[in-house]
Amino acid sequence: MNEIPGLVKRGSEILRTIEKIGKYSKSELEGLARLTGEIQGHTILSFLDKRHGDAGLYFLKNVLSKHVNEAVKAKEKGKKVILIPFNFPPELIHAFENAVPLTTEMMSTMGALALEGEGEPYWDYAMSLGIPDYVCSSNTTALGSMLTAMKGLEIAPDAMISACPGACDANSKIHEFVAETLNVPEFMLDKMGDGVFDYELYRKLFLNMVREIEEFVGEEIDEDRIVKVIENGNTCTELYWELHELKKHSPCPVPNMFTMLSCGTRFTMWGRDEAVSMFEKLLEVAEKRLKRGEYPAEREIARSLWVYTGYYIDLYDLWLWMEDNGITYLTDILNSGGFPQIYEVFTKEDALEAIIKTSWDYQMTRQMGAENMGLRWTEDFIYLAEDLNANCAIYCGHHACKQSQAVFRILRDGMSSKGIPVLKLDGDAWNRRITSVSVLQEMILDFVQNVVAKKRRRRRGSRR
Amino acid sequence: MSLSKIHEIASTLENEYVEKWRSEGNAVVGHACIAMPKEVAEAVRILPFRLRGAGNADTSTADSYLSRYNCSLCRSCLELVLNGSYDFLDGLVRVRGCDHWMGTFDEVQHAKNPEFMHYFKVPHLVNGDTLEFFSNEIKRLKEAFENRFGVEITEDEIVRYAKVQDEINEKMREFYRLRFKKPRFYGSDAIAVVVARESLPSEVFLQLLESAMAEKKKVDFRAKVLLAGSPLDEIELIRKIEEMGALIVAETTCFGGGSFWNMAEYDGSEIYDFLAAKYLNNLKICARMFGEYAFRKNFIKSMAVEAEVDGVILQHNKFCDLFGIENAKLRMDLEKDGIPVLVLEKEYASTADIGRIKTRVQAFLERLKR
Amino acid sequence: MLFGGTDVGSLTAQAVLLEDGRITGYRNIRVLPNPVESAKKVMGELLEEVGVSPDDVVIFSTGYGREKLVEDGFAKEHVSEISCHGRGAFWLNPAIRTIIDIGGQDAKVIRIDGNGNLANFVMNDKCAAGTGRFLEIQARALGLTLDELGEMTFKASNPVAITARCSIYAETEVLHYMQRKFPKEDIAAGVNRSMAERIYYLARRVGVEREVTLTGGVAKNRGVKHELEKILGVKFVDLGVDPQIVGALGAAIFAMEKYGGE
Amino acid sequence: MFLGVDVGMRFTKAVLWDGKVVSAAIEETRGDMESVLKNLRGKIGDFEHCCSTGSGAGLVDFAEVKEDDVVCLAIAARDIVDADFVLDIGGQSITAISVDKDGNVIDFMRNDKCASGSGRFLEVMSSALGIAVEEIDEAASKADRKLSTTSQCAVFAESEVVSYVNEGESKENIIAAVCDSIAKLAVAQANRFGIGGRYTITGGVAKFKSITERIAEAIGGEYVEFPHPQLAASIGAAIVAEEEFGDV
Repeated sequence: MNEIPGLVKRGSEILRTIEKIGKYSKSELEGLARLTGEIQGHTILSFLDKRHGDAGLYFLKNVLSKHVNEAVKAKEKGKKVILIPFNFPPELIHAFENAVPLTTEMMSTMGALALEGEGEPYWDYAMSLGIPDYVCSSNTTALGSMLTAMKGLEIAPDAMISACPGACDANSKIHEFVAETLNVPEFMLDKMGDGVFDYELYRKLFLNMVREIEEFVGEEIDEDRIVKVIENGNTCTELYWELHELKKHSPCPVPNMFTMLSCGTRFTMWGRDEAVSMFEKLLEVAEKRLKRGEYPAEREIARSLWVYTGYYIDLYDLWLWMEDNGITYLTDILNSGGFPQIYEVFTKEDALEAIIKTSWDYQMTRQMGAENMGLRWTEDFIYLAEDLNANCAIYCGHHACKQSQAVFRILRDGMSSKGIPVLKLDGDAWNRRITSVSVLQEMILDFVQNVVAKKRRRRRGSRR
Repeated sequence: MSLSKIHEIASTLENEYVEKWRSEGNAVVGHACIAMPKEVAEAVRILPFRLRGAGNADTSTADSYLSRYNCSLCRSCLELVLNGSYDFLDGLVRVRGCDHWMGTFDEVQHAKNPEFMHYFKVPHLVNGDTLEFFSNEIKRLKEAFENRFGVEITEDEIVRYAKVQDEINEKMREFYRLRFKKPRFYGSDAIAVVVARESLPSEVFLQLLESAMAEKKKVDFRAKVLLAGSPLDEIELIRKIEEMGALIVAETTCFGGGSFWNMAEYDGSEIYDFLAAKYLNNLKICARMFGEYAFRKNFIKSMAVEAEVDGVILQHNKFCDLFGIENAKLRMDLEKDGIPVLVLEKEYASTADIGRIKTRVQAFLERLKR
Repeated sequence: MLFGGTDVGSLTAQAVLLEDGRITGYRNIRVLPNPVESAKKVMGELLEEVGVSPDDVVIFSTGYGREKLVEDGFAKEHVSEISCHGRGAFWLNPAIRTIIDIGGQDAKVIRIDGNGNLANFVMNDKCAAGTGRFLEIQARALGLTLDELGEMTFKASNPVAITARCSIYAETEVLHYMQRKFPKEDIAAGVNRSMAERIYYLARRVGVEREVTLTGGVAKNRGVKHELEKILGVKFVDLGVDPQIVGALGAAIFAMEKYGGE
Repeated sequence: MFLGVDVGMRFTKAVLWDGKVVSAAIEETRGDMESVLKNLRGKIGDFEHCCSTGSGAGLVDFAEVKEDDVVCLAIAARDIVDADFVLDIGGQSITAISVDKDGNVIDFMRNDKCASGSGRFLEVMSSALGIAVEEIDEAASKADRKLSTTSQCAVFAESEVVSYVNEGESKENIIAAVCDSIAKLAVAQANRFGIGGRYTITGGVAKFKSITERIAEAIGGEYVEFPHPQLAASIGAAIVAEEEFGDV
């Protein structure tokens, strides 16, 4: 069988092509999208859809492509590539002159979205190594791709950060597997609970880790640089909350896909100028839509809160399709589970303290790393539901995600007690083999029409 | 006969000694991990009782709380908690084991809201900071017991019981060595012994262990095998595997040799710091400790050499992320080192599944040319 | 002295007889609900055919019910089907180092050393995606026989993607394609390819060393065989016998090796 | 006369309705749908208006309306047996539905993705045991020992069945264990959703008393039997057609 290069290598090529896109006309673009295959073309067209203004294209060019290609080019420039998980603030790495972050979940999501065969070849490769078929598909896909570095088919990381001990066993374990197999150093954190002692431990481990990374990269973090990174983060935070405010309008002027663009930026470029411009774009497009009262459907029927992750196997047939059917995707745990804050900082020490607090309360670390995940998860989403006027919630993630599946009952009972119905989708955000998109659409429509919109038949009641 | 008594204890939940213990006004607390420092509880006559599935495969009530994607051992235990089988417990210590257990305890709280459930935090890393944290966690556990049961726990008493644990650990190692060169016990006996230890007051257990060790048997086998992987208290399963000739002469699992083999002896130092180091270092045998893969691989290899085994069985319950991934890596590395490996994925207490397991074990024995 | 082997799978059962180091007869039947009865029936029919009394044969059993047959006294000893497939294939061709055996519920990849001894093996765990039952369910949904299903690979122009791993969900996918009027050949070819891919990933766990052969019922499906050769980059060695009898043959060889010297 | 057609994963069901079931027919959903539907129409007689439901509702080209299967089940449950809850055990999944007093859906929940709680699973297992589908109840009632089945996978559960056969277990005990395992899944689903009150069980699997009785024992509330449970969704669809086009 042909050996397929890793996700980063393949993604970087496609993204470099997309960087040239501005020069093409709309019909040429559509032609190009069609050339890349049904699903891939759909994905590219979803990003370029006019409801997103130029935000989608901006994300591909200035956020995703930069993120991926900086990692690819790092080697030539003698910089270190540091692999980070989804629950670690990339701004710490951006504070280094000579290190670049690469986010694992970004890779599997990108793979699921836009590459031929999606993430499946990498998942299959992991299976052939003996990884069980029930481990988180996002992690398994990223692992399979990373390990192709053994054959020179992928950009090998120089070091890895694991922020998941205490939040996710599967993620931590896969990172350990990769670090052991590729023989690269791994820096680790540990979150025990929500108390002051737990924070104290986390903080100490974090500061140790920073020292270790400084030593590894051979560079002490520069004060001006890290302060700038936090200030950029603060600007992003302000814009993020402004966007959040806009979501309170009905119909929602913020397109469904902005949730992904927002958290995609958070996980990769936060702290950089590119992230600031990205959020400015999102806000600009959303404000314009508000002013014009734009919404793809006649009526906004459902305002849905995705309590875990979204679906990444087909943006067009899910997120855009939802909007066309009057179903708003308000936010999900990856986008809003971290509740970003503003930190006024003047020194390197202040800046590090700010990053530690951010990391401690990061999306999913906050919930999955809580003393009681069921309760914290439920509380956070009841708050968001009330804040954003959600009228329903939808759950999806990896089909065998032990944490969320284990405590889904608690969330459902809690949300129902507040009058918010919850739909549980049995699919897998990163693997279409589990449930096809058409089945998911059917489930969502059944739920929205009958339970949320309370479609009622005109009963004649003659026989009862 | 002490060994048959031990088997009886291992196959029931509330045994006669626990009943007696309770009738004397002493408390029993449940927990689910070998990171629980027994001496802290025992110092004030609180019996730490380790939760186990006891071969219960029916999880219909638990499944309406947890999901089918959660580990079947946890689902079995939750079922027993919900159906009242564990009502003899005076409380629970929610030891941070793996994520499946965390979810299980969340659901226990949601469904049953026990009067006493203390969250005992166990780090996933071993270093100066985590040891200091864990030492304080042990103090907080002590305080939780004091507040709940209205007792005072002195350091002297903890030290006294730490020495009792040392004695038991030493005896256990002695007992395990009787299985190595010329095996005089079955693996099913050894698992029963470990399970009994987790279900009895120390004094009672020590007596039973000593007399059981005198009951050496003639043991038949085709090959000697080491068992590693996720927690396994299924004595019936071990018995079926051994009936085929694959004698389990050592385990690195936590219902098994892993629970005590690397436990340090009390050295006279500050007791809480000592306990933190003792329990956290021993816990490196579990795949939930990160950055310690080399320790586990070496533990399996050195145990395999000492016990002179022919091969290693790496097993895990379906949906166990930690050992599922660990076993994939171990299989590659051990085979590279010339140690034959069989990976077994199974459901907890699935006697119905025995045919599938038997085929694999028989072929493994044939591979070992035994 | 005659030596016999029985092998009971989930769908079919086989018996083989050896005399003077060569195969004197074999038989293949559809199983009865009880595996012990299946073994007795298939061996009984074979013995009747060659006109030999059971008392003159040393029988080894493998597959389902292998232990029960020994307890009953029908078989002298039992050996796992993994070793039997390895030994059977090696006896037929000593160049063989890897055997891929796909039965009704099991798919196994068996590695043997230069002496024909079992060196390593891997079996599918708790998922029937790469097994004969998977094919059988899909063939039924397509209204094809197993043989016809295999041939479709060579008639298809554009095989569909069967993505579900679960046999029952894959059946739904097949039905969906049929309802949407996709050509039957393309759906069937997709089924065969999906099957080959499952086996490929299983095989990689232990590695594939030449020469390689394919045994078990699925070896008769030319489509799967073709796809598997393509994906593994090998040409399967033809053992010159019905690929379903290799397990029973191995059992008979073990009997001969152990009791042939008497 | 109104026709309700329910195109399920395993079977296509049709009911001719005129305030009550006039005639009904069931065909396997297999091969080309045109002939399946043609056969059904041949068996069932003439109709004026038709509503289709089920996963393949769109394939019924002569249906004037389509309706979701949860809606049809809710209507049937309310109109036929006046139930507040439905537990539907179909060919591939288990669905719990709560129903308001007018027969509208209040909420519903489908089970974890696994075919082992389904009708298809029961078919595979009974055929492995050599028990005809019609004989399942009778066989299960003769069981004298409780066995467990644990496998998640319908095809692998079959190897458990073979193991039991091998150990000399009776077919009756084994099929009873299979029924038990389906009942347990359904009960877990019901409890998760909080089914109580007056409830009914529909879908192909509800034909088997050995399963419904086990479910009824395990969940609270009042169980009311649905006549011809496999037809429930198609009856609901027929009622929808009547309400849409009838001149009541």
